[in-house]
Amino acid sequence: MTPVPDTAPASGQGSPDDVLSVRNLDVTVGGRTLVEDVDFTIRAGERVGLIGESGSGKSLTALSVMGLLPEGLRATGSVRLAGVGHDLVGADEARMSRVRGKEIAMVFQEPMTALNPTMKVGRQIAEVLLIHRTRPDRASARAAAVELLAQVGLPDPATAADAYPHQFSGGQRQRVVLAIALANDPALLVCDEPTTALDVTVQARVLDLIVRGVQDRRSAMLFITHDLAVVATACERVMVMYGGRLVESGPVQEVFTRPRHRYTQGLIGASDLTAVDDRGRLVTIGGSVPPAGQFPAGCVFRNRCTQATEACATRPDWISTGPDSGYACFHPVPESGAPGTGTPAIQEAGRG
Amino acid sequence: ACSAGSTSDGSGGGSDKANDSLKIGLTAEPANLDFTKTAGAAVPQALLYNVYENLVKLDQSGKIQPQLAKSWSLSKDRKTYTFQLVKGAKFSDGKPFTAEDAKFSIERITSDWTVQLKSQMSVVDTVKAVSPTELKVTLKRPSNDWLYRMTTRLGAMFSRTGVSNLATEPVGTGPYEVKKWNRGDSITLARRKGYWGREPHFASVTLKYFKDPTAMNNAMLTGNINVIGQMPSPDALNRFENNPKYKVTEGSTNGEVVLSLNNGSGPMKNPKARQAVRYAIDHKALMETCWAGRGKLIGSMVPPTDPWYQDLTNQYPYDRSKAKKLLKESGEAGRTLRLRIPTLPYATACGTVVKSQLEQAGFKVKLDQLEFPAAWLSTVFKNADYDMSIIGHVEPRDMQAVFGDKKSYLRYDSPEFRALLEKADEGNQKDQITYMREAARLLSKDAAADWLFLLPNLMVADKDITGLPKNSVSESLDLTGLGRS
Amino acid sequence: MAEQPTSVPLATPGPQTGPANAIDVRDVTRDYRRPRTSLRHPSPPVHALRGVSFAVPQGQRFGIVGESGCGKSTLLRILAGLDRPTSGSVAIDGRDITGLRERRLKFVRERLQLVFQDPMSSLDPRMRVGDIVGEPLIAQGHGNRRERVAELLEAVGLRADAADRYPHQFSGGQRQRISIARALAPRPKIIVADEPVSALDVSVRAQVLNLIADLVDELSLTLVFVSHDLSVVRHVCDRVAVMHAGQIVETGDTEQVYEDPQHSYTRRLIAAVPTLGKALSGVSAADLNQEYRP
Amino acid sequence: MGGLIVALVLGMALLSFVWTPHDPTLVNSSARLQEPSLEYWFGTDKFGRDVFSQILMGSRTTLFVGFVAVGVAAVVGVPLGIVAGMGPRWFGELLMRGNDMLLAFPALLLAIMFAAVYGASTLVAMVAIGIASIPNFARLIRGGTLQVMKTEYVIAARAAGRGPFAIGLRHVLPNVSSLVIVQASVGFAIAVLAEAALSFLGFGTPPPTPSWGRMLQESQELLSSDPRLAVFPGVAIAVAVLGFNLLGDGLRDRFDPKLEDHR
Amino acid sequence: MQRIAILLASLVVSSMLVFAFMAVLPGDPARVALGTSASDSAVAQLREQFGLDQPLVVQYLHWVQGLVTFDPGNSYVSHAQIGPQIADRLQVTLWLVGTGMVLACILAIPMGILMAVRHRRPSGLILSALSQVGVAVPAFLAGILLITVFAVGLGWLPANGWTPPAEDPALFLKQLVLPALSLGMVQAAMLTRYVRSAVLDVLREDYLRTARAKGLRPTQALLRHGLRNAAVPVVTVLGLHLATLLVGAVVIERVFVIPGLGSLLLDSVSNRDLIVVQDVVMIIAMAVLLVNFLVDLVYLVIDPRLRVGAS
Ligand SMILES: Nc1ncnc2c1ncn2[C@@H]1O[C@H](COP(=O)(O)OP(=O)(O)OP(=O)(O)O)[C@@H](O)[C@H]1O
Ligand SMILES: Nc1ncnc2c1ncn2[C@@H]1O[C@H](COP(=O)(O)OP(=O)(O)OP(=O)(O)O)[C@@H](O)[C@H]1O
Ligand SMILES: [Mg+2]
Ligand SMILES: [Mg+2]
Repeated sequence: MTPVPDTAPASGQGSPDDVLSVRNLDVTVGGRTLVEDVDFTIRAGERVGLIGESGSGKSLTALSVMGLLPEGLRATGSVRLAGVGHDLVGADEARMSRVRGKEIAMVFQEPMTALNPTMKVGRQIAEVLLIHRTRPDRASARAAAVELLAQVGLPDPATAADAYPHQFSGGQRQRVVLAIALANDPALLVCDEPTTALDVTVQARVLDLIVRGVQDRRSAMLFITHDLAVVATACERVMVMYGGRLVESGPVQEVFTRPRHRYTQGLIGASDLTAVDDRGRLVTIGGSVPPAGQFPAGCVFRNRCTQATEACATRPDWISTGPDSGYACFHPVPESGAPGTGTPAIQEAGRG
Repeated sequence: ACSAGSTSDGSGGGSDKANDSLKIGLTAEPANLDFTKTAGAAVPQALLYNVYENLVKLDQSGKIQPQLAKSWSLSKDRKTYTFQLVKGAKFSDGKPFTAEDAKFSIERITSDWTVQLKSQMSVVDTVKAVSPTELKVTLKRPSNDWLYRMTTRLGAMFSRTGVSNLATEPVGTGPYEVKKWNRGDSITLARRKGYWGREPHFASVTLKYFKDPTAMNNAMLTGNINVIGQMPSPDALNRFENNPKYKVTEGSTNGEVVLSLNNGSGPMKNPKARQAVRYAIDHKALMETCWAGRGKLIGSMVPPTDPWYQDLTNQYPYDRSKAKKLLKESGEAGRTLRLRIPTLPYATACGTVVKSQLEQAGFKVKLDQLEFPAAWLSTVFKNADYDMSIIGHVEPRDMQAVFGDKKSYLRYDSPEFRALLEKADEGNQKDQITYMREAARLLSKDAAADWLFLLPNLMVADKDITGLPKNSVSESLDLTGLGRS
Repeated sequence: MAEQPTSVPLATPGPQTGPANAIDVRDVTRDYRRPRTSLRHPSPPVHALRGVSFAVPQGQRFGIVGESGCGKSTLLRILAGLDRPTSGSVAIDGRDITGLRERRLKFVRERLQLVFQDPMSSLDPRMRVGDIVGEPLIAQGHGNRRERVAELLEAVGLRADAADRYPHQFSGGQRQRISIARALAPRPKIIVADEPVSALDVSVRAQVLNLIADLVDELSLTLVFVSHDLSVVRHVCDRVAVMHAGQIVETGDTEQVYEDPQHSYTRRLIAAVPTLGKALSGVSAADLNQEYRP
Repeated sequence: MGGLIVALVLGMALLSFVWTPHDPTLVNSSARLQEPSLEYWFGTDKFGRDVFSQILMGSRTTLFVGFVAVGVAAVVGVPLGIVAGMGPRWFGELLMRGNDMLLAFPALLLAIMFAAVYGASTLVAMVAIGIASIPNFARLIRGGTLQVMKTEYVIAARAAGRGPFAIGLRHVLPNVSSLVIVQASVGFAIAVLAEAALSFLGFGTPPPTPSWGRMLQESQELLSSDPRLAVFPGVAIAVAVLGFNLLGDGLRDRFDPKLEDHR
Repeated sequence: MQRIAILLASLVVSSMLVFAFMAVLPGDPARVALGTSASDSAVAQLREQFGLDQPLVVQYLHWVQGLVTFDPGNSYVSHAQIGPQIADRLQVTLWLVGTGMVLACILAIPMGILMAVRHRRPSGLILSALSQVGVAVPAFLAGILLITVFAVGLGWLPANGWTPPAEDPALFLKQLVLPALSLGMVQAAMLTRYVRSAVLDVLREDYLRTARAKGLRPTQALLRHGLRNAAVPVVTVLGLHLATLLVGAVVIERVFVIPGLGSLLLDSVSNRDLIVVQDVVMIIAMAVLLVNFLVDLVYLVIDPRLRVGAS
């Protein structure tokens, strides 16, 4: 049942260039499986997006990598980070705390609540430098914090360092969070919907900063969003997730122009507001995401898929189509299929 | 064997007279120290005979003894008393005590006192200081009672220059003076230097006040106090009786616990109903239940320490069926009696029992608890807005005060009774006893009230404390005789 | 570009258009006072709206775009008679509603209804769906409630037995349908939607947008559609007003504004929108942001 | 768990209306201080009254106390909180300032003052405690109301043409009701404790009505010789308070929206 | 500052409330002071002496003047000066309540945190159950039990009584232990629950997750980022409780025979020493208002969002 790894050299622990390799990741809570058999690798300097509808398990995947799953949830499988001697899954807090904030950093969705409201932002940034002893003392850590604030484009960084989070707008706060995340030049930056709560202009700005931040540091990035356009803008590679499983992955150009999985095809269709049928209606995916644990067995998408057949009741194997790409579907979109053309695979929104 | 660093809780004093101290637990703290304007037993209990002295005092058996008067004589017409006063007595403000002070003190009662008791001095006609050591008091009519009253707070001798601040700074000739008053907690009396009489054993006596009986017992048990002056929870006595560290004394008091009946209005105006009440109450069981069987059943307003005491408990023996019959005959059976008791331990306990016993005899009783003193005093005592109440009348020889005045809260109005009292007061000592007995009998027969029992004088003390007054017959808690063995 | 979704003629907006306008907003300002923080100085007011004027003819789909905090919600509240402008006037179907008392606003309540952004918080969690949808009917004293509720639920694509369930038993998209059903209950002529799809997934968003479009067509409603997402407005609306800091900086036909923005702010806005197409043709994050830099 | 205990107390109170093994106020001098036996399940007190019967009857006092205190507090506090939350801002501020003022008179203080004026009685004490708990309710409910008023469903209801009264009744009240219920069960516990304290001080339930607090006070002097007398009412109080607290906690968890998601 | 104005206004209104309430107390203070048997003329004389014959407004102003100048005059009943008396009593009660509160905090804060951090583990549940039981025990019962065990039973500590610290520090401490403990333990049980829920709330906050993502261990994250934020609700509760404690101590004062403010209040109520009652109630009200004012200020220290003037 183990899908073929999406990286070509399937043997060993991957190439020396791999920053993150996730193998057979499962997340369970009291018997229910929320994330199942997730397998992927991110190389240095690579920006990988993770998309999917709400409830498909994107955040849980990210949190498993960080070792920050909420209480009660359990991850199994293996998550390895280059330069870290142990597996991140099942590592104790003491070990994880040495990795977090230094080797991996994370930017969360809600900039309004992600910062401690009672601490000056300068100190919050300096803290991450002091914890990992990247700066010897408070004074130098503070100087570094101001420098970081300047890098994320906050005007008057010295004053900003002495302000409290509530004195910033949402976009500015997200930039502070980004400054914290980038402070120790992490090998991997995980972003969970970092711009969803922001206005477009601010989003553009923050995106730019994130991308430049990781490029400058040659960090790897895992970028979660449900906005395909954002992924396409910020990432080189994309993974599509549904029902707790990866259903397709590949270079952005390829996946978004020639999706293979019916779910990917549906997502692309639904997000394209310019593609309408003759009655001026948008294309949609029928039905809705089932609650966790209630996805159908076999292909998780089959109850919403117009192409589903008997065969879909068994779990589709991962079909590798390239070093970094592949999909898991019995009835893939034919190679020639183009996006947004209202192929019969995509049904219209029904009324009633 | 007192060490220099004697523990401050006062128990390590031994018999070193120079600075031996004593702590006594009491229940009712005075509101102020001025008994000329403040009613209640708490002030004289603390101050009389200790801070203030009288011309004459009452001893343990109820006999009148000399104090500031060495001796006295009564004229033939029984109207003039001549007192020979001691020499060398001094007030705590340094002024010597003279007949002039005595005259001042007695005359001041009519002019300055505000408490109701002062009426007992209205028989005084003239007071004359014959010499610094001789005082002549002439009464308007012969009165047996007057000299007795001179042993109470009414006879306290004040300094002519020391009455400006009675509420906080009492000035007397006694062996102690008030050293410190921690309001809400304790009053400390200190032995005076240069007291004219025999110096008391204890250099200082602290009167500690406990509202909570259990707290007082605990204080005793943990050595925080040396004496419990009045035991408010007789049920707890066995803790001390079975313990060799303590001794327990039981004596008599003047405190008749009266089930007061409103003779003036309401269902209790009906004599038959009152009689029914008296029959309905099983006094023995009651005393057993609410005062652990301590005390004495007396059946009248006279304690055994008074010369005219007689046992009247047989006049209305407990008889529930008779009570029911009388109640029916009275026609008051259907009415609800308001038993309005003060918030005092014995009243609460007795009230519970009385209610239950009366109900078993067919009465309907509603129990109200009125906060003591303020609410009870104004509702029951002043306005007589009640049918029944329970209160301990602790003043000495108070039959006259409680029943001899038709305006008193019992509203007992009997000319016959009043005539008997008058005769008793004016006659010779033998007449007095005869008439007082007759009066008490009449009162009981009329069922003017029911006398539940006489409060016992229960004291607990460390084993080595001596000279504890067995009976409490005067208004004073006399500290002068206390010592340590 | 796909075809124009409607064929409603482009009415010329303007205060003078007369009674034909479903909505007429003239020079509306709204100041909020912050709580005083000092005894001596009153705190400076927040100018949420500063002189907004526009008109929406009957049957038009009118979009309003702008960033968070630019005053969109305030404007809608004033349109619905839920808030009063500090100055200026609002007319619904030619009737001035400014300064009317609550009791006199009945006709607004019948004619204009709202759909909100958050499909959870806009439905009372302790009411059954039937009661939620029927609420405007009770408030306006309509009879035959049960039937009408069933009819409405059907119209938005829900089963009639949904009426007996509670909102939390529905998915986000279904909740938004309930919200739309409620808005349609009193047979309004105007629907005002405040970011109705911003909280939804792309797949659900498409369903809800289709539903709104269908209903507007079928019932020939006037639609005021607020969003921060230009592409949504572009899909739904004929005309668009771009708001910035309490003012309308540009109004025009959607396509025209989109293709040829006049105001610099509009240009910035449009440039910052990421689209799949742009991205696939190589527009990077830096490019989106570049436009923003002065 | 909490519900179970509360049901037990409720059951005891109901039972006491139809049956107690003995008359709880009957003084029986011949049966003083009896150890527990078949006849007297919990023994007798120094008046020879049956302790078990008194505990049963006492549960009535306890519930009465809770109902009056919580009733007064809720009947005044809830509408006050809702009005303060729905009305104009200055009005709410004013009400809350008044509320703060009431906070300056803690329950026991108010109860003692009331008892001094109107005499000690359970009702008076409880009304006082109720009044003193008004701020708790009002504050909480105002907070809840402000939150509810910000929700879009209230705006929707206004847009639907609902008047303030209907909104208060149909939207605000049901949505703050969980707060009310939680606060009420906690208020019950507070009232029971306060009654015990007041009875202990002699300002609470006057004799002979059985009350756990007074039983405890009466048992005090016999504590060393007969701790049983203190144990029964003491445990009864603790269990009842525990029951109401647990009920409150349970309800809070039930109503907590954060936890609702996982149901 | 606006807050100070509100504080002052609250004080004025409270004083009016107190005065009005006392004015409706039945029972003529002068008569009560003199006892039931006093003559009418004596009563009238006393009324005049204390100004009770004057209009209420004048009495009120007079009273307020007394309060403001820290010279509330003399009691009707004891004739003693009220000021020093209240000062003494207040001192006693403050020691008691203060120590109780400190004890409560020392016990409750670590316990509450522990309970929150381990809220799913058996140790947390046991602590939680213990605190539930603790909350259910009336303070006076705890006091009685403590006395029975440690004073009467074991004889380690005095059962009751009070000695000012200046007089005999050792005895003072000995006598303070049990009452402060009985007050503190019950408070601690209650406080623990608030600390627990405040910490639990904070534990769910995003910024705590951020802190852990920075590389702080859960405990470090809680200590550095959580506690300060959890302090806001806890401080509120502390403020409110300090107020109730001032009065709640009355029961403890009764059990331990401590001459504090509470027993002065009870005594004065039963003696109808109205002016003292009035003053004590006012002092308590003032203390409560003041504490809440301070709590407001503490908020400002804890939570920068509440500070004004920030842009
Ligand atoms: N603590 C938890 N306990 C139980 N189920 C959980 C928990 N956290 C998340 N889930 C469930 O796991 C599934 C996946 O959640 P996840 O947060 O990863 O989704 P997502 O893809 O990030 O969605 P979104 O776009 O809404 O953030 C959801 O169905 C969610 O309900
Ligand atoms: N009740 C109020 N009191 C004070 N200021 C307010 C109030 N309501 C809104 N404002 C302010 O008015 C401005 C406009 O608010 P509005 O809610 O209309 O914005 P919006 O465009 O709808 O934003 P969003 O996209 O976030 O909903 C904001 O600066 C806001 O802070
Ligand atoms: Mg997520
Ligand atoms: Mg007598």
